[in-house]
Amino acid sequence: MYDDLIGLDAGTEELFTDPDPDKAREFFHHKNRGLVNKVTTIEQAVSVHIKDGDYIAVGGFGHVRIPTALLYEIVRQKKRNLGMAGHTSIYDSDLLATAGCIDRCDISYVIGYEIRGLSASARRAFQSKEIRKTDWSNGALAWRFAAAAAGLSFVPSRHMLGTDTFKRSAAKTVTCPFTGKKFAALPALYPDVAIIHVHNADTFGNCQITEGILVSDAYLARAGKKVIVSCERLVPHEEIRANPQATTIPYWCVDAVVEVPYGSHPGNMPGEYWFDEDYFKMYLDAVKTEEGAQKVFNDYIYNVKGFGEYLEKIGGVKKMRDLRAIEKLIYMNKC
Amino acid sequence: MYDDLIGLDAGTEELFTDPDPDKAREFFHHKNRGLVNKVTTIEQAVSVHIKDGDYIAVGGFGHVRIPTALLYEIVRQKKRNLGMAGHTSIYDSDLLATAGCIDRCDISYVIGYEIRGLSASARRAFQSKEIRKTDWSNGALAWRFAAAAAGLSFVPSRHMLGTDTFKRSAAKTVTCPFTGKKFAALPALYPDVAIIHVHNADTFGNCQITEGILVSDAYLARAGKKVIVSCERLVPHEEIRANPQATTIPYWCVDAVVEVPYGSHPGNMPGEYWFDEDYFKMYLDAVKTEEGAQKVFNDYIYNVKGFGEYLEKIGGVKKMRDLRAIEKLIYMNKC
Amino acid sequence: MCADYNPLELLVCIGSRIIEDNSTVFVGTGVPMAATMLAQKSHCPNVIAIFEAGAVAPQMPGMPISVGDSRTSYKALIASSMNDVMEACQRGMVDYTFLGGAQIDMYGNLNSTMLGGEYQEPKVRLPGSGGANDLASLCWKTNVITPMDKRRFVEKVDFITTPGYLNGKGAREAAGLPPGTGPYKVITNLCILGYDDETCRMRVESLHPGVTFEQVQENCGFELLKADNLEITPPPTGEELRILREEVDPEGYIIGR
Amino acid sequence: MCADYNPLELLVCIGSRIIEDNSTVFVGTGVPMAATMLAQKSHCPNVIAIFEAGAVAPQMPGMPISVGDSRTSYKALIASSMNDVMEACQRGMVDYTFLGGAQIDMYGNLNSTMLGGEYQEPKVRLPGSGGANDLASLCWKTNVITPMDKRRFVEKVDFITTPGYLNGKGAREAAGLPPGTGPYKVITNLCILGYDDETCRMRVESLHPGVTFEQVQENCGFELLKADNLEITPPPTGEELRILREEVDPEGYIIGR
Repeated sequence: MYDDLIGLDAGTEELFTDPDPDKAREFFHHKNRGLVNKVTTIEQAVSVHIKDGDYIAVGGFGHVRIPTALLYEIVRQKKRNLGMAGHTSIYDSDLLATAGCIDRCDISYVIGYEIRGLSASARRAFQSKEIRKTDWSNGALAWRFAAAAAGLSFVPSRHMLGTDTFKRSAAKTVTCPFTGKKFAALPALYPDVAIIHVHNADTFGNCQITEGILVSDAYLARAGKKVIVSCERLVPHEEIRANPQATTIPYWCVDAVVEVPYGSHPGNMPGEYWFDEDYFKMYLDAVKTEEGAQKVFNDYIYNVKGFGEYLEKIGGVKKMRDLRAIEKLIYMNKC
Repeated sequence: MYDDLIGLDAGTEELFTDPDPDKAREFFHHKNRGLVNKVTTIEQAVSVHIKDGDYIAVGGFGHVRIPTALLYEIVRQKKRNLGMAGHTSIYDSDLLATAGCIDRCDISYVIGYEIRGLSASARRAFQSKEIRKTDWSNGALAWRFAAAAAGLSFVPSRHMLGTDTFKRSAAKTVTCPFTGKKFAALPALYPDVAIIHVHNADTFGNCQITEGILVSDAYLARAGKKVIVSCERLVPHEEIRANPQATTIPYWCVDAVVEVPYGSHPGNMPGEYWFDEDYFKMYLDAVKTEEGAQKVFNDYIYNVKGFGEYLEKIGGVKKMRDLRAIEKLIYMNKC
Repeated sequence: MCADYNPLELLVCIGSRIIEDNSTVFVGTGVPMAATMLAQKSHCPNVIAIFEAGAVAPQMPGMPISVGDSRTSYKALIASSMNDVMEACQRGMVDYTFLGGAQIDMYGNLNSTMLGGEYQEPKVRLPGSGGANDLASLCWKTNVITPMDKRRFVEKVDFITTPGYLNGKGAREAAGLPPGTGPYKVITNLCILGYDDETCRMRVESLHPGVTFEQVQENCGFELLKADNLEITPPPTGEELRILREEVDPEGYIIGR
Repeated sequence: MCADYNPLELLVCIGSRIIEDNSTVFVGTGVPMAATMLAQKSHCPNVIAIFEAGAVAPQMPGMPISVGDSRTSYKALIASSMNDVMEACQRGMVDYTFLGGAQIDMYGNLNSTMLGGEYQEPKVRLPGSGGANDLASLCWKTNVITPMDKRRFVEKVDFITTPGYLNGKGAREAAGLPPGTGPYKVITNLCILGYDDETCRMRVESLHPGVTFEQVQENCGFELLKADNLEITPPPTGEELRILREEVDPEGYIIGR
């Protein structure tokens, strides 16, 4: 039983991105280093920088500090045949899979909503052959981004071995030249476009994530050939320079900056606003049927002009004020 | 010419530390995870945690944010046969080499004092066979610490190849299983003891480096089997918890904490005090001869009772106030 | 007082007792999180909870909904990255992890990826590994908390998402996983299970009050071993249940009240 | 105005002119730092200076003494780690670096490790690579700034600390270094040198005012090539010298005034 897994030297599934560090270097060689104004609109950021067929990766933690406004715009612009890193992925991959934007996915976590259960529409999408799948672990994708950020084509690691997760990955193995020990070898993941939501950015794209965890975003921002950042607020350049230790993403990684207050709703934005549990409940109920999914996408994405109108729809500033109060523990009596 | 270097598959020199990640794991398995008070004295920190023969690594940048008080104590306690990572190393390796504490060194930068020139005593020491040498680059040692911090035995990298630096290292090569490309393979470096100076620490050893650059200290603290931290000031535990993003070194890495105000003198402590250029000039002049070196070590280390007396000797609080003024640009009229 | 409790409360209370003070525990979503919070508020004030998105040892003001949300880094000791905490696991700094899964076999292998059908077109697609494969590969001791029934405890899992002992003693090491790691306990609504040292097969170690070995075996899809000294699990105490209901999960996210 | 200047001032001024605005420049200690600061205060207000200890693009309030001191992160865009900035180089994000060395050969190979004797007991031990090997391996274009004399410009370096073109075209790639990288210019007190595309050998491209090719060759331990269009280097301008002396290095750390 399981004997075939224990000695396996390479996964059997597709590697969706090219790990060649020299091709990536050539791209980065010509990436603009100028301190230029990169502020643009949500519409332009998505239409200019994301092409059908691109492989994208999303910062944050699936429903925490996610670039919702950019995700909605990708859906609204009906991008097709995107590849995606399903890394710690929740509402982000659900949106893109349900809307038919992606046709391939490196999965470490999709469909699930942590303690809320599962998304039926994401499950339908990922059960279909329409999305080509390759499986990994969260650590594997985190390290694949780090390998790319370091300008490498692979890094060794010590997990996945012996399992179907390894078999259904595109990992290989490598022998340590010092100890003779066997390691998993993870291919560097250079996404075509990374989209990341942050607290503060300046107009050049220097970003500071001022509260909460970073997940793998420091690496992802460096791994991405292009990076689109949405931010809760633009801050003066001088504010970045006043605290350079807090800069998570340097401007030279970034191609476009959009200012989107509440841009992570219905997700949690650490220090700013808590999850909108009412919205998630409504959404997860709605997408149980295909018709329901169509309706909720129509109501909240296709038939609204942009993120501003969406925010009005979900309850506007009053709603966001309530979610801020929960986040800030202002109305909680148990802390 | 140089043909032998271009195809070289392995360096020829000695690997001073064991890169086996399972031996390191076994050590870390039994490392105390308790939130216990680790505050001790300089004397105790060095006598309890550093044994003759240990391999040590020093945080900071050779003359920036270095744990001078711990270094002086190592000299004063006449530790012998230490191994050392000569990574971005300046006053730190000079002290230990000149005093005869080390008998082997992974070198990336020693002897030099950047724009101040060289230390004659460090040069004498490193020219001698008494110190066994293996050469690397700064990046190589930085990545070797990162490999250890990640619990690996090696990482690939793309430098050193083709040079005598590679030949005189203990690096090997590895072929990428995805691209077939040749990389240098750097062995993980797990020091027996890392000594690091920080701005703020709590009594458990949670450390925040509040200004300036980190060099490789986040990795070094994780790579070190034992870690001794000196800090400018102890801060309440709650102050660490108030800003967990600023924690560079979590307590579980740390074995001992000593509070040493001005503990990096004559080095620069970012945000606190500038280099003591008078001291460095005096020191570098003195060590030109062996007699001069003996005298300056007697005067400032062997014949003073501890770091407090040393501070009085170099000018006390008034001197440190002057160095703070330079650091803070208070007397400078050109900024 | 013989408290009344539901199966989830039982799981959380029993799960919390395995945790030792001053140990490092990598915490997953749901029941494990509740168990860790309960432990912290009862016998383990200094348990170090680690969350895969990057937070360590928070003083959580309420039940997190996500292992990456802001409650996991509230007054934490360090709020860093997934890479950093996964590397701490790989370095050997993390003692325990608590996982779940749709299927588990006698060697503790877990499936949270798919049920039935072909890989590219499964009957049921599940979330995938998340951090589970990493944690079960790299932490020292892997615990599973899960309700017990024949659909879940199966002879052969459809997909090994997360390694248990694979196919027996020495298999993890042969595959390349770090030595000395592996499954430790399985906490169910019926019993606590461990693993036989020689065969690495699952074995019942403690029966919950009123449960017989035969009942357990009936609810399990493979043959169970029985520990020599089969114990009776002490039931949740009133104090455990009070803390769980009032302080850990007052909204009933996990325990469903 | 024909300004009076010393050889170090000449090196700094000429060196600063190679720098392009909006390019990324990895800056070493000493003359390269002064050249970068001069560039920033003259024709390259937005040059991005990167320092190996982890700082990027500071607004330096004075001449740093160290590439890791607090002036390098003063009002910087990011103050991170050596690992981060070295990885930026390895990823292909860094355009230029400026290095020095005790010896250099016709292929631009640099020695800063040792002179004479055996490796374990050299006649003269030097500091070693520092970041030089990393930068010359990983940045796109490597510049050297150094005074020129026969002891420094040698047929064969005693130790290749830092790769130039090794032994000619294709050798870097054969060794495994990233393609498209390598030596670019050598700035000396006598001339500016580049490299012949075919042979990868050093070639004089511009003579400083009053210097002949023969003089340059006399001060060099190997045979130099000569560019077809040998130029005359414009001397430092009064404005360059003023900025250098008054704003960049008023204490004379580098230019020795």
